Amino acid sequence: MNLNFEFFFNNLPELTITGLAFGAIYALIALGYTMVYGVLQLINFAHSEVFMYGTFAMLWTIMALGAADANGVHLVAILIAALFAAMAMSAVIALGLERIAYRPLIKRNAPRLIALISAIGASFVLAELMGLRDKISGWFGLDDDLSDYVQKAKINNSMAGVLEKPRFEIAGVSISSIDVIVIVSAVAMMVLLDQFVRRSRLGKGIRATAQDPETASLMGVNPTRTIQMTFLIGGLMAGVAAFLYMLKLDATNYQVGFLLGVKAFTAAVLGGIGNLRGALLGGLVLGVAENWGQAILGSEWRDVIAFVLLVLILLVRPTGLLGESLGKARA
Amino acid sequence: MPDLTKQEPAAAAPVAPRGGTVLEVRNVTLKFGGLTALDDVSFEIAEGEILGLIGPNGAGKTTCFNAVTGVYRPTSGDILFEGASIIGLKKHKITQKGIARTFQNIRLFPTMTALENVLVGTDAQHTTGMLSALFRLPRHRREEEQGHARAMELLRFMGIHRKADELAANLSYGDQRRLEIARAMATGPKLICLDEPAAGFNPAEKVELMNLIRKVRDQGYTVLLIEHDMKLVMGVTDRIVVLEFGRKIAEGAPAEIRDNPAVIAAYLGVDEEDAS
Amino acid sequence: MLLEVEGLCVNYGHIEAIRDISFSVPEGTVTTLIGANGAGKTTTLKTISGLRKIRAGSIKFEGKDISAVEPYDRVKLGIGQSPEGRRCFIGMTVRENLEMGAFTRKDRKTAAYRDDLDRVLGLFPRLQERIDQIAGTMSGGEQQMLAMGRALMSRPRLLLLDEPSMGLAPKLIQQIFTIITEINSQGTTVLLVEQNAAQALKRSHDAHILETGEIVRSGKGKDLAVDPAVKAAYLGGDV
Amino acid sequence: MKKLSALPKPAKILIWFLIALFAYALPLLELPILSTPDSDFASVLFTVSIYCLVALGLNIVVGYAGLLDLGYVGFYAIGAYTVAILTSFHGSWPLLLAIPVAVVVAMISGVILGAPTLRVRGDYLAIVTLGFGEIIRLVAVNTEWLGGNKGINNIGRPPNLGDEKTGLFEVPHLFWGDGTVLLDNKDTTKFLIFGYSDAVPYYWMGLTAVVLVLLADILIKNSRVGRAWEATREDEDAAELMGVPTFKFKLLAFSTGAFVGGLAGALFASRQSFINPQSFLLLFSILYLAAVVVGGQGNRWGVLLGAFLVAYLPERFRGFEDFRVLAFGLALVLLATLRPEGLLPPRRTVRAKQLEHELDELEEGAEPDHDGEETARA
Amino acid sequence: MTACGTTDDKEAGGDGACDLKLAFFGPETGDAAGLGKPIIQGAQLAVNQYNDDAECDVELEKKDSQGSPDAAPALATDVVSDDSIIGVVGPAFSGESAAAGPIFAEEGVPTITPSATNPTLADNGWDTFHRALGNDATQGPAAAKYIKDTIKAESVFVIDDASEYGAGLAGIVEKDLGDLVTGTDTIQQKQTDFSATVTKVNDAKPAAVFFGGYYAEATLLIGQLRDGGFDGTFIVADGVKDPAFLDAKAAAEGAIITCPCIPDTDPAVADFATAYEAEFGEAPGTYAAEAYDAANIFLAGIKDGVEDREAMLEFVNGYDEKGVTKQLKFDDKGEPADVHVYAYTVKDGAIVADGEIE
Repeated sequence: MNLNFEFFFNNLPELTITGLAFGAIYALIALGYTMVYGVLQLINFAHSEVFMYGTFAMLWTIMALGAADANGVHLVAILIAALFAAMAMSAVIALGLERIAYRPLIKRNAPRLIALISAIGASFVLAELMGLRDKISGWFGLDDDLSDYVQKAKINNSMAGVLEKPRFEIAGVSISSIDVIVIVSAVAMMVLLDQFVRRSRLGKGIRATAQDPETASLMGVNPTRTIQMTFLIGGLMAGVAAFLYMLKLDATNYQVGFLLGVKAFTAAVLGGIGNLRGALLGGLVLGVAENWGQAILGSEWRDVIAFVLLVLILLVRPTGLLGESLGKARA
Repeated sequence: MPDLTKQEPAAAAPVAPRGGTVLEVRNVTLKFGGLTALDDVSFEIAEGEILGLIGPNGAGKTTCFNAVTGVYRPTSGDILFEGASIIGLKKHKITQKGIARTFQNIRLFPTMTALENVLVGTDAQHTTGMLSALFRLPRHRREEEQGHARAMELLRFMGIHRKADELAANLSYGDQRRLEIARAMATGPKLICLDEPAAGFNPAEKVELMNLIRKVRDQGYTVLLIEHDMKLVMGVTDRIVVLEFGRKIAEGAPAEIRDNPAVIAAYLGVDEEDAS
Repeated sequence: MLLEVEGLCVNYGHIEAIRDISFSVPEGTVTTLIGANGAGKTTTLKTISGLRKIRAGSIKFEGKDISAVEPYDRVKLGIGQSPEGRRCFIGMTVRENLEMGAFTRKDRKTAAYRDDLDRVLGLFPRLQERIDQIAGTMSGGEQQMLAMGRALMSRPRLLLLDEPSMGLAPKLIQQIFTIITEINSQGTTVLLVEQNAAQALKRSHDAHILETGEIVRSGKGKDLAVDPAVKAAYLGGDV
Repeated sequence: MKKLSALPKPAKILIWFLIALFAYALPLLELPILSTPDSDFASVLFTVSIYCLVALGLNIVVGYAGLLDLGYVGFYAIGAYTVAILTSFHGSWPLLLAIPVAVVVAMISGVILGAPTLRVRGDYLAIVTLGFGEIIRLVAVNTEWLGGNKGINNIGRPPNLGDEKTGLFEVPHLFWGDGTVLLDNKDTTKFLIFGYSDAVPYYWMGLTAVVLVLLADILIKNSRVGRAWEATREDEDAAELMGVPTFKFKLLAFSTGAFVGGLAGALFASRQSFINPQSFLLLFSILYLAAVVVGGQGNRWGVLLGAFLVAYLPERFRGFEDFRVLAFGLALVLLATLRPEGLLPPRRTVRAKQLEHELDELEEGAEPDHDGEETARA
Repeated sequence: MTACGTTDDKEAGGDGACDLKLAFFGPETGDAAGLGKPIIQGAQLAVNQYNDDAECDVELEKKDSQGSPDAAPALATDVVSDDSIIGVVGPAFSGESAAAGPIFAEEGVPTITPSATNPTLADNGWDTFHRALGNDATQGPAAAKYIKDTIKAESVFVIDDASEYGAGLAGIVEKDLGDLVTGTDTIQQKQTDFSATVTKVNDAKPAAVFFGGYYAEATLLIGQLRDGGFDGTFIVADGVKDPAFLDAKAAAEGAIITCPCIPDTDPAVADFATAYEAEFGEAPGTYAAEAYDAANIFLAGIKDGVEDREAMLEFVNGYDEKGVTKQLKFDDKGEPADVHVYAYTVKDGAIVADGEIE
């Protein structure tokens, strides 16, 4: 292992920006984990698949609307449609998960481990359904009609490759415009969500339920609705993350969620699980730390860096950087 | 009834002379953030005594228990057990030194049998580890046998030996309370702290419990009792300490306490005319 | 009758927390349940607000059986509760807590809502002073006021107060009870659960004494205030 | 079970002996319903025995002590790599000497990981252990000294007993024809010759390890240690206040689990003769956990059943290859919903369930109070 | 031999060679199925073509290892216990080869791997081991030579995917290029975001980037490198020679692929490509031609009257014919005796041949 500090210091600004861009995507996915954990105290292991389905919704939309031949206003319109498609798909999957994999268990007050097992199972099912979409569509004789969308589902990355990603320079630092878009929109979404949870009636209901479900129900908050709401918001944010991810990387496959999900959960724990701002901070810190670490140690250590960071933070600050609190808006 | 004083030497043979001080709570203050849960509380328990700790809800009784058993660490002050400070000791160390307790809302090990629950208590004095269990070394056998015998005795003492193989969760409420006391006694304590043992009992059960507490004391244990039911407290204790807002407001024999105006005010509230 | 409880039995597992109790709360009154710890007072309130299931018996609110209504829907019917131990949302500000109280109200943007907020802040001037403070940083007494104010924000027909004086200094207790009387005089029916018998009985129209899950005595508050049975229920001794 | 325990002791011993005999003879019997059509039955049975070991070890951690470990494969990897390094890559130790070292190394790594992390809360422990498992794998991938992705081959094998050509004697397999059962004298297993193509001796080795660990499990569970684990799992604070040094016992459970995991890894490496990081993916940690939970955590017979199912079913039904993971996922969801306590839960859990049900009825559909039990909703 | 086994006697009668089977050993499902599929199809094509003319059909039995060495011993043992299997196309990966190799060697089942390139596999003394393609040690120097002599790149950045194939290859290229290497980085398989690597490449400003790895990562990597502003030459090896690499669209243009496989300008290869596309509706992917060759060696043996493993092993060892990919002849370690490495370029969305690397 050679330590390459010279490269690191020479390229610090660029490394930081690309790290922030990926960290922003972590953060958006982390929101789903953190919201559900805040309210239910369980790890929604299948959230990674919520994200993965979003990437496919985005991909299929731009394929179907012919983004490859579009430009200007037309392209922007297609991208907006793709954003909504990704958010809708992720939201539907998240709500479906809540309904099928969790609600029966929550109703029965099942032990946490069981909920985790159910989530793992649901995660396998969702990923495999996507991975086998060519076979499954084959059963209905649709594989020919849908060949562009389903071909070699388990094998290939599905790529769209329509966007130019112009770069520009500020003070000698070369920056990708996509990275800027990703960071800005992710942070904007987080701020929006933070305000929603802090200020809106439903947001307060979620916080109240997270703090004290029993008392919240005494205020007239319907816990089932609230739980649905958290899954919905987590799903929508995962959809946004999926859209930005596709914008940045252009490719997805049925397994893309797994590692990203683990990382996003790490980010959530890092920031303090249950804490929305913690998710943002955790995501960004993780993204930057990974990038910096890769620069110094070599890219092969990326995941090790993430996990070592997680272990260290938990040992020093067991509740994460900002502490756990979905309810405590200002703690 | 078997003579329990003859059992495990560490269990019952008093080290301090009878009548000596077992526990001394010295100027203990405990704060949670801005809230002062205990404010300069001091009291002593003598060997063989039944001391009642009473006070209205939120007065700091259970907090006091938790400070004594090591759950909370006092902000200031000292707690001496048999003359030595136990501040900062781990919970299990304090138990091994000889303070055992029960819980306000029963905390048995629900999926273990009654016998196993008590065995966990007796294990506090045992030292066999994994290897001696694995090779069934003589010490392991001896300790298992002793522990088993002692546990059965305690169950019999509590009158629940017929339910030794029932899961703790399956026992009736009263039996669960009794089992909790048996488990506490099994750890071989000198001081037993009972946290509202009568909660949820009907009057007949309460009378039975009073007798039981006296019997426990007669076995050589010292008892610290938190209880809301005044009939029971007045009936069974030798001395009572009254807390209100974390402060000790009275101490004395039951009869004195009952007529203490401060205590009555604390319990029944004060009329506005009196207050102003 | 605003609230009628008939033959109510509630269990915690094997424990019969409430054994066949019946009482009613007439509209416009303050009714008090008193009794020692573990007598079943809090359980009764929780059952009325829907947090505990009923083993037997019925609860009628304005003549309708509400046994099957979910707790969050009972709020809409007009049952507000200030729970035992206050249970303020400690991570939220005072204002947010009060807004949570009005969660089910649809008129949160209207003058009626602002009037109610002013009324509550008028009752509890301390809350006005600390309107943007995080609830968790306030003293016990202030949190108690907040819990009561929060319950009032739902405009309840029936206000359930669970041990509002618990753990409070005598001066504050005084204040809290004065406010309870005032709330009642403004037209809200109150069902009060208290340990502080002297104060509570003095201020209530009707009162019931609970002992180990049963009502052992009922009567006018003023009468029970001088009844030796009350002292016995608390301090033991023969009646 | 109940009937079994009522039998006199000699009968019981006889029954257990017969069961064990049957287990040892299984690969020779080649029972048509059990045998795997597309994969070597004895090799599959060896894999099953390794899964059984792993499940027993993980059951100590998860089932007994209640510690959620999502990185158990890390200890398995440490056992396997230690053996590989000592017998092939950086040394030429005999296997029988390397295995004890491997399990001790695994155990020490359990202590090193457990000491700082067992103080953090349950869910965090899950994610920290998950990270640990991945760190172990990635370090193996990226470290030349550990062979990188190329892996390590020619790992030591157990010593042969007797002449390598024949062994002590040869054991014939059965051959099932149409309605006839024959001794197949051409298809034989050389007794205790550890070659490459005959997995039967390895299976016997694995099964022996399972039996030994099972015995140890029974002895430990039924002692002060086992009680301390269970008490800690049920109510950590109460256990502490009853004089149980809970941290010490959690660490003990964790390192005992690591010990067994390391043993499984060491045996696996020896049979495989080749390892690379691919055998230690996070997926395996999840499979192991699934084996424990599916079978019924806390019940050693249940987790054995779970391990059998998780290792055997995919091999038995290789025809469904493409849909294996999908079916597995569906099974997990259904199981969690319909039979959350596992297929073969501990008897006491069954009793507790019944009680819970009764209490539910007493309260008329009320949610029972889970004192001290972890629930999905706090 | 024994009667044990699952031979089905369809088409009873005929001569003994009628019950013979070949096995494919490698991933058919699972994560690595992407690399398994062209291999299976290549071998299947050879078998189908053989069966079209032959009296007795040869069956290709697929042993799905999912690419995992864990499953390899059980499957290998299953293969060796079925006496009708007299040759194995595979194992596909080096890992499973290492795990299954000793078993095949012990029972004398000849194997020809179309894709496992780890050089050490040939050093185990397994006489049954054969390789239908050049190992990393033969292809690496050719790639380095091409970079030095043909591209004349003055600085090269070497990236590998930490897989044994990619890391092995990149290691050799790095060594051969010596001072020309201005930087290295290692990515992980399944990684999707390469921003740190892109920054490193940008910092080093190399004239060329060599990537040792498979097409899944290469496709994403070249896209991100191009987006990051890299405009030098992108050089990859046979693991990327797959139509899926063209998904990178414009970014892939101009990429150089080295491959020890004869270009389809050769009529034999062109026939193969046409037949393959006719059969499976897609262009031949990575290692499809090698698998086709490997299967054909066994099929030639069967045609020649080979009926058991021993004879097959002898036949394979003595084989010397021109195949689709190369002159097929094995040295005593089982390595191909005659390896030619060719260069290919991505031009106008197709992989076109660029001549042999001498």
